[in-house]
Amino acid sequence: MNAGDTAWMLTSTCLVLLMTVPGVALLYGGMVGKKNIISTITQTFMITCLVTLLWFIVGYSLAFSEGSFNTFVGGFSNLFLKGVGVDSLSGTIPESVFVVFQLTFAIITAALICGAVAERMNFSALLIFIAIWILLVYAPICHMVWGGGLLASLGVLDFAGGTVVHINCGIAGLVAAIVLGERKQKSRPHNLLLSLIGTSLLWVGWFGFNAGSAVAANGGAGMAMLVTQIATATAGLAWMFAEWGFGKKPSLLGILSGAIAGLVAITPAAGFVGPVGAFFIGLIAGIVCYWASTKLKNKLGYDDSLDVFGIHGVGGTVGALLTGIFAKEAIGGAAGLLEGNTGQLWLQFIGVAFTIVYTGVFTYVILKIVNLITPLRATAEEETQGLDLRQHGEQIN
Amino acid sequence: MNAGDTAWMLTSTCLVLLMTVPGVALLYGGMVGKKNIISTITQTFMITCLVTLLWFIVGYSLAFSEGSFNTFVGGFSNLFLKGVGVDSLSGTIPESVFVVFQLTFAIITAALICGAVAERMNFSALLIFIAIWILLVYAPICHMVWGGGLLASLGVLDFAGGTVVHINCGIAGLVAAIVLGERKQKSRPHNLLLSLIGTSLLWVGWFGFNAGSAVAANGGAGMAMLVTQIATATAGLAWMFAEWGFGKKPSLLGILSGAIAGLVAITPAAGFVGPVGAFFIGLIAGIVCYWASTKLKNKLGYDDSLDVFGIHGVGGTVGALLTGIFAKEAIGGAAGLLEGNTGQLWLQFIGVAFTIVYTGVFTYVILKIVNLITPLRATAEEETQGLDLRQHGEQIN
Amino acid sequence: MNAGDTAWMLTSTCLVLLMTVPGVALLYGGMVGKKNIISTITQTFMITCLVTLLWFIVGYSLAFSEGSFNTFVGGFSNLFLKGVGVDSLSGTIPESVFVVFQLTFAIITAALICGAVAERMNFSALLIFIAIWILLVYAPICHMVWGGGLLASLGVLDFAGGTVVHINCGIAGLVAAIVLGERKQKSRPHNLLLSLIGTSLLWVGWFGFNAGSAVAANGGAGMAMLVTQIATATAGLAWMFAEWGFGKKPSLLGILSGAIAGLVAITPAAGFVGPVGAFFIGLIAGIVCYWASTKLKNKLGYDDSLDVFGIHGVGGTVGALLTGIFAKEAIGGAAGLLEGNTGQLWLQFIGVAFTIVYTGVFTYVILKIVNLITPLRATAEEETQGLDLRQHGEQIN
Amino acid sequence: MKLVTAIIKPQQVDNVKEDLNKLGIHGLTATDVKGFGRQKGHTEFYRGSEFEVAFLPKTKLEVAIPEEKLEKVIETIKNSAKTGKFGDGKIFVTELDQVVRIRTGEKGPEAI
Amino acid sequence: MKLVTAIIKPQQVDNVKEDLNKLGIHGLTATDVKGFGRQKGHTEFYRGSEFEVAFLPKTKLEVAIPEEKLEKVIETIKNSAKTGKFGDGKIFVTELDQVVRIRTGEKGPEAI
Amino acid sequence: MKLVTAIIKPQQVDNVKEDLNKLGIHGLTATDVKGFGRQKGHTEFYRGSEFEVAFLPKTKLEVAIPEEKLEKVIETIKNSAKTGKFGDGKIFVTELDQVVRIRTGEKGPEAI
Ligand SMILES: Nc1ncnc2c1ncn2[C@@H]1O[C@H](COP(=O)(O)OP(=O)(O)O)[C@@H](O)[C@H]1O
Ligand SMILES: Nc1ncnc2c1ncn2[C@@H]1O[C@H](COP(=O)(O)OP(=O)(O)O)[C@@H](O)[C@H]1O
Ligand SMILES: Nc1ncnc2c1ncn2[C@@H]1O[C@H](COP(=O)(O)OP(=O)(O)O)[C@@H](O)[C@H]1O
Repeated sequence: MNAGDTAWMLTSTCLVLLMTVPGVALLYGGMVGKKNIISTITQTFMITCLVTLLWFIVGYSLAFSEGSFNTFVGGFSNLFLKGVGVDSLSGTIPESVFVVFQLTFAIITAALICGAVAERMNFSALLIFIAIWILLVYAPICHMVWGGGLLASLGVLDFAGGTVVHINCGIAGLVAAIVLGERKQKSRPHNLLLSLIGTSLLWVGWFGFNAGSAVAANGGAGMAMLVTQIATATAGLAWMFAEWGFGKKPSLLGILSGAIAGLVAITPAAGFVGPVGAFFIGLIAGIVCYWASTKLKNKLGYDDSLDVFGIHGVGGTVGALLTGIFAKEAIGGAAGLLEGNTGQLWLQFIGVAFTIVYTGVFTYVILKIVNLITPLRATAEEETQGLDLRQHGEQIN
Repeated sequence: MNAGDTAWMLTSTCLVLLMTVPGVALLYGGMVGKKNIISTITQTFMITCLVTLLWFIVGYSLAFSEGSFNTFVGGFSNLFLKGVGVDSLSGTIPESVFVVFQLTFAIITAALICGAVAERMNFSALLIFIAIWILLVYAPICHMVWGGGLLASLGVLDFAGGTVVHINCGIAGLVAAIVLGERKQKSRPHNLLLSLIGTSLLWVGWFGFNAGSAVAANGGAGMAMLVTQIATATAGLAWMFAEWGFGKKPSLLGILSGAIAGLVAITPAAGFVGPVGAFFIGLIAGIVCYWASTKLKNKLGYDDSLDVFGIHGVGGTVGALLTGIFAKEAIGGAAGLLEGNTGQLWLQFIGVAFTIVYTGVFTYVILKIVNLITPLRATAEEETQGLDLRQHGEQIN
Repeated sequence: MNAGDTAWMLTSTCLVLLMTVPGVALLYGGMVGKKNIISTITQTFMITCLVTLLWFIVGYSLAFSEGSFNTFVGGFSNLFLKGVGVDSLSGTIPESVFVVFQLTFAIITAALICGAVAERMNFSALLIFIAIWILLVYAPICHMVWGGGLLASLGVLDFAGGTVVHINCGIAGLVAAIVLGERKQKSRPHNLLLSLIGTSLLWVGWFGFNAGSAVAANGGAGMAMLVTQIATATAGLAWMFAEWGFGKKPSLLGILSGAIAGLVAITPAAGFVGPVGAFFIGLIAGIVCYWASTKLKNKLGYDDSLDVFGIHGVGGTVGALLTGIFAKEAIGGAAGLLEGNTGQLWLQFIGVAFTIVYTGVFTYVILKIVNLITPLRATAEEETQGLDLRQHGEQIN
Repeated sequence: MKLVTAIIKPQQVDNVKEDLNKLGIHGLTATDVKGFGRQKGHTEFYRGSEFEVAFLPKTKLEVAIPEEKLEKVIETIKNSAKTGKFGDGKIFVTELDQVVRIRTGEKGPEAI
Repeated sequence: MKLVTAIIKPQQVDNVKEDLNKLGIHGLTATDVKGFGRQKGHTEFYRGSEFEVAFLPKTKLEVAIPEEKLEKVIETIKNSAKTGKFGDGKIFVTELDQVVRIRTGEKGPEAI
Repeated sequence: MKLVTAIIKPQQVDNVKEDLNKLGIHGLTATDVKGFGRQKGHTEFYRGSEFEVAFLPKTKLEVAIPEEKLEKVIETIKNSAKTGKFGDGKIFVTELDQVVRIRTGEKGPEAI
């Protein structure tokens, strides 16, 4: 065990948890209408608790233990975290830390989905949906990428969760938004200041996410931090200038959205590219996600309330593919297209496609099943009066 | 000196400070009425400053130096932090870090008390009360549990402050609430979104609190983090389902309160129990604190504005006792009832009882003395118009 | 490379970034009128992105590489961070971490300036101004103090940025406030609760700033944390009691302002003084900054909207000079006046004076040039209707 | 001239505004108010405490109109504000002695 | 019919509402307003700046009533809103030409 | 007695208040309202969505005055609220049957 690495991983875990509560809660809470704030943040908090409990019971085991169907999913040997003791190690750090660190990734993935169905999903349906989704979608994908399953063995690169976290939640969100249908009325973001706090915490927390994914306090972690910073800033400015250039005012929501797009896109690449690669990834992600969230969405007409697909789905895809282009051997041991390795881009494409199909199909089926148990959507009246009062009995005064 | 341990303890100190400012300030600020927000958060911030100053002058010395009445309290050899130099060590970390780390515990304990007297206590009386209380109650209890005094030598287990912090502030709050009497009017929580931020920061900060109490970046810290996460999530869900089950809606304040109850209850146990023990501690704490804060309080009729007793007092007691039940030798070196050691539960009971009596009596006496100097309670008119405007000359617009 | 040091520096970087987003954004956002909140926080966020991009392109190189005019500024050998690889070290930590750590200092310095021109500066002018200012003012001063340039070689002490960050932004703010002229109407702080969150994050983040400036997880870092805590708390109380003593009520904004003044003043001293020195630095800074921000400002009549000069400029100067008085050889290897070394105070004075003149002159010239490109000030109508709506097309509802 | 004051459900405001526009009414003033009436409020629970919320959010619309449009305006508001459930609100009509447009100083019906 | 408008201290609202209920008045509309009058405001200090706050928070209650209840309603409000200190507020009475209940279309006194 | 209701731009409130004070009017009530009229609103964009903001922030001032001051008050408000741009607002005058000062029970003009 290395105390320095452990110190950093304990810290990273705190940072990633901070991304969800209060990070995502505030980002989302600031963008909904006033009568749905409590609902939005309660969903995030409930998911944080729920996913923790499931991870303890069986999720960690499904994602990271060895099982009989190891290509797709882990086994049951760590049920109730059996076997995780004070002295168990995972590399140079205690396994207990690894368990919680990984848990925080599962939490944020689930929490992000809520953005797509905000202001209209029924609380109990969400609870059941997330519980099933974590076990049938998140845990297997996580296993396939990081737990020694299919995609890992193919050589797909995903440093910190471009596929596992972002494409995963982006597609799940898109499917859920389509299944639930449009909101009766879209509301102006009630208080973007909350979204500023949320985005800031995401940014800072993402250092735990990306640099933490080095699972060590070393140069790899440092470089991951550096490229994260560059991509984020570039994407923020790219979105802002895109907006400005297209005749709109440079908005707060714009620059925040751009920064998040940058964070998302650099995620799979963080351990593989250098500063210049990061700059281009940020630039491209900022512009593409701007286009996806403002033009594409309107063209296709789905109501992804808070652009989970437009930012996480699209940004994650952009990042995963660009990893195959900008990866530098000297940094992460894998070469990309620019260093002459065409194969990696193809592998990245396979990783993306697989995740999209797997998640898309499973999410759809799970939603349909949940709908048999309890309606997915809040009643029209609840939606009109606001979910805060009707589903949680509380209001922001 | 170990750099890895030091890194983690520097970080933990940041985390625990974050729990109070802005954590507790926001948790409390969101639950009071609009006209008392400034007052509530100013109290927290003032206490942070005041306790720091006192700790520097004499508090640290009383808690951690050797004194002639070592069973109960430390001595004066570290007045003004004399002797704390760049090279002084405390275990594997610099003593300077230990001083601030411990200080943040004193701060939060004092800050939590304010919740019980919110919306009605006179600012100058609070200032004087806290100053005396820190020296006459906190420092001795801290010394007795962690500074080598009475309770430590008996073998009472308190990993991160179930007695020192939570029972201590819970009882002090209860006594203060009773001495001050009921508010003229109870107000609806003004903005629970603030409480969400506060609770989230408490949760994340608590990793510094509990895992930091290992005073090292090792497997013990990792396990403390893991069990904290499990107990918190479980308690949050337990409160939510209890509320839901009793015919109310699943509320944000409910799940937040449950999570805090879980954090409190796992505190004394964090270094001694495993994941399964943590699950049960969370489950029991969530339900018992729900009952204490919604039923018991109404039955007994005291006005503990923000449930300092119902959550910290009760949760701390539950946790301290359950530590005696679920402690596992393999984890913290001490066995509990389930491993056949009946004695520990009895010791835990003694620790709880001693703290309740000591704190209760001293708090009462101190309050009575302060009342001779300046009225404990704001005037009726101040209370009606709001303490913000009347005691601080400021308003939230 | 030392993993423990690296862990702490990764963490410190997170902490310092947190100081700006959301720290400074919230501190400032809470103090402006409602119609300028979005504008204020967008400025902070934009600056965070912009300075990052510039730092990557040329800023880091200008500040820290060797150049032909090394006395004043670095060279171009690290353009686009060329040469910063996974294995490059800076002392005991990866250079990548050092790059981002230092970047966060540049970011906060630029972000702080906005407070002086809040509620009236034109967004595009600010963008251009900051871009030039970072390269012509920040990078050189940073180089002269920390990059081996002039002031460093003279022996001026500045542990964590008294001159580089605080005097620098304070003077730039003052000059900008004067050049831009008074606001048409001053507004009551809209929501001090935001300022509380901001100040709290500054406080916690400042541990990364000051203790991180030890660039190691050791006793030096620990002592820096300890003295930071003491000075901050003392200054907070000093301001509060000063205000109270002068017949006003003890206000939230007062105690917050005092705490920030203390943080600022201890910054240059953090690695050189002990607890008792910190106490006096806090005490003096709290009182002097109170006087500067409430009396001096009114006497001189400039409209420094959020007291960047009164707190950062004055506090930084007080701290830089007092470092020359309270420095203790046993702590940082340099003796101050109280240990009989009169020369240090003189050196500190030179450092202060040089920075004031350099920054003052350059800031003035840059502003005049920017004004030729685009008006520095928003139009009267924009100011009346609020910059939120007019410059960013958004509102807080 | 008459002042028509309608207290309606907030979600009906856009409806009413558009229908009035069609009538050629191009000015009105809206205020967030809280109403108490037959439509029942609700109870909120925060930990052990119960809070009865008797007042419900409503919007008050004020429209100054020339006498001759009165019947049409009342009819329009009634139709476009109606949901058929308790709490749809009321319309009050009062006499206006005088109306002045501040910008131009015009008085009477042309000031509306 | 009459419209009784009372500008009162916010803390008296529940009082007034209950007493009106006892009179058989089951509908009213409340608005947060800011009042300026004999009751003096205060000065707030934020660092070096002084801000005079002249307007104080008040609540405006509007109650439409049939003519015959007028005296009783005025009496009731006067008593239950009174604290005896400056700033207790005013009651204004105006004539209502017409009242319409939107839900049912009822007009006149039965619409109240 | 008359009730003068002026809907004006928020930034003109202090102006009007001071000028009315000079006229010897020492009481008034202000409400934040949203106005719709000739002055055009604006469109806000949040990512791909457009939101038309038709209602603009205005302040409603209500002043009860004795009949004889009516002309002066109207004149004063007109002058001090005017900026000359669209959206300056309106003044409405209605008859007040009765005014009561709650604190003292005074009625009629002396209650104002
Ligand atoms: N007598 C009244 N005076 C003033 N406002 C009233 C009166 N009665 C009702 N209102 C307003 O009208 C709203 C709707 O009235 P309510 O009795 O709930 O439903 P409905 O009009 O459908 O019978 C109330 O919320 C209140 O704002
Ligand atoms: N002439 C007036 N027109 C409209 N509202 C008034 C007038 N005078 C007073 N008010 C309202 O009544 C409130 C109380 O009036 P004030 O003069 O402070 O006390 P009091 O009514 O006890 O003499 C004021 O805050 C204001 O809202
Ligand atoms: N017919 C009306 N009834 C009620 N309020 C009106 C009416 N017409 C205008 N207003 C109010 O007056 C404000 C200013 O009116 P507007 O037509 O924009 O400008 P102007 O008065 O300068 O022509 C509006 O925002 C609205 O609040």
